[in-house]
Amino acid sequence: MFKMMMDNNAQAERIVITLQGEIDISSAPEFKAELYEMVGDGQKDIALYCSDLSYIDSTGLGILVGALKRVKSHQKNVYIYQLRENIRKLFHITGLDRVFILEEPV
Amino acid sequence: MFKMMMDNNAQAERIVITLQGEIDISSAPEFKAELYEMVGDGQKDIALYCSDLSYIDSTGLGILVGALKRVKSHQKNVYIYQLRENIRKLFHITGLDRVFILEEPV
Amino acid sequence: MNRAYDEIKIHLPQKADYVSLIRLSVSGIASKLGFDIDTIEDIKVAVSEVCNRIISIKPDDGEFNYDITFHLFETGFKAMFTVNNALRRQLFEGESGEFAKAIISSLMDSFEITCNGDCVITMVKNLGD
Amino acid sequence: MNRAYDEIKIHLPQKADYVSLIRLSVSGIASKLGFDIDTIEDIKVAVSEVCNRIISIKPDDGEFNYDITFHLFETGFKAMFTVNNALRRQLFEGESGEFAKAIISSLMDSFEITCNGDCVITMVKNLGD
Ligand SMILES: Nc1ncnc2c1ncn2[C@@H]1O[C@H](COP(=O)(O)OP(=O)(O)O)[C@@H](O)[C@H]1O
Ligand SMILES: Nc1ncnc2c1ncn2[C@@H]1O[C@H](COP(=O)(O)OP(=O)(O)O)[C@@H](O)[C@H]1O
Repeated sequence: MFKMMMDNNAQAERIVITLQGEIDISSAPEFKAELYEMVGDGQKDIALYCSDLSYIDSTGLGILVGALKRVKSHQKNVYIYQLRENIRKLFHITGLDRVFILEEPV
Repeated sequence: MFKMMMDNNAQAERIVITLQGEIDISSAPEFKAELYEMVGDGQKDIALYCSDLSYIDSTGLGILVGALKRVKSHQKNVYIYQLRENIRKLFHITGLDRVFILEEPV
Repeated sequence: MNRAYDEIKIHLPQKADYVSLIRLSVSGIASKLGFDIDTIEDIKVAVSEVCNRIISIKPDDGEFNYDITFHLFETGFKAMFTVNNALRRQLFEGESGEFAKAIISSLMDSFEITCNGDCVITMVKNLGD
Repeated sequence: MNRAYDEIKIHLPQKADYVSLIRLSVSGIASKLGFDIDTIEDIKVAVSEVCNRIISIKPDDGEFNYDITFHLFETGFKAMFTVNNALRRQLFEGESGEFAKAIISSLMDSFEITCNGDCVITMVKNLGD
């Protein structure tokens, strides 16, 4: 079960999205559809808040990479905040910590 | 995993015990030993507080009946408080709601 | 009941230690099927009581393994417990056995035991009653 | 590693729907073995990644079932995934397959795939490292 919320402000310079719960192979299709809808053409930076994201698998990571590609094509980026330690580890193992902009935990 | 606490007052007229967690066939031996130790010969009334008891199986119920028998032999009783609905149902099915004194939920 | 659309089978040792694991798995299955929280609790209780009875068998030649098979239907689920070479008498004997039978029959929609060399205990819970 | 003192086997459909159930069961097993919370998370991740790869196989003749066998040791545990008639190439193919392999090898103490008609994927995690 996962949930995602977008800070709904068309004027804002970046798209702020909060991820919650578990993103796995069974929730992936829904996550992909919702995320890509929020990201649109990729004309804005994306900020992902992940303090309540408890689980993400490689399927979910792949979808994040897909979103990254879209914004990169417009010289924008994906910023990831408040990643839990167990998930940060997956970004590290897969090298994605050098592809996304992971904000350090405070 | 279960936990039990006794209100430690040797002068009190009844023994007050709080039950927490899950009492099942694997925690039953430990539960039985601790409960019988607290009940002793059965010379005092027993008050069981169960608001945080999330699960009990027939093995656990059997142990409660064992404790009841001890106190009944001294004309004392076992009073059960704050039973959750799902567990109250088990007392009803097994007829134990007429053997113990179940205090009504407030 | 129509044909099961999925089957999940768990093969495990006859040990008290693993009953909580079965409760965990069964609550996962039941919530996936769409049972409400109270019914999930009832299912956990009924399934555990059968496991307890199986665990209470003390065979001469040490512990054994048994199987739990879950059949998933659009309309609910069926759990089947298979114990090799058990006797009905061993399974639900004595006062505790009678209590367990009462609990299971009362919480489930159907409950039966068929012994024929092996014993199979079957229980069914339908959605939405 | 000494002999396994217990074995638990789960037989289930090759469906995304059941991976969370496996995570639930595996966290039950791992916590019973005494792994700490972080390691339990890692084990859930590694086990899920293998399930994902198995689910990603699209056989011509519809879905199939597969087996996960857990061997419990005093020193840790071993998980074996058995997929009938699979090909190694199918299992960890492409970029995602490589990512999955990297994640599993990094989180577990050992990880291997043996294909020989059936494929068996084996991973081991020891306690206390
Ligand atoms: N396990 C993974 N970890 C990190 N990135 C991944 C992983 N799997 C796939 N990706 C990345 O996600 C992108 C898309 O993944 P892929 O599986 O090819 O799906 P698709 O191309 O259909 O969206 C790829 O560019 C790949 O780099
Ligand atoms: N499922 C149950 N529900 C309620 N009471 C039970 C149940 N099983 C056993 N009892 C009661 O608990 C008492 C002790 O149970 P029993 O299984 O005979 O264990 P023992 O006599 O070894 O303590 C019995 O008097 C019986 O009435």
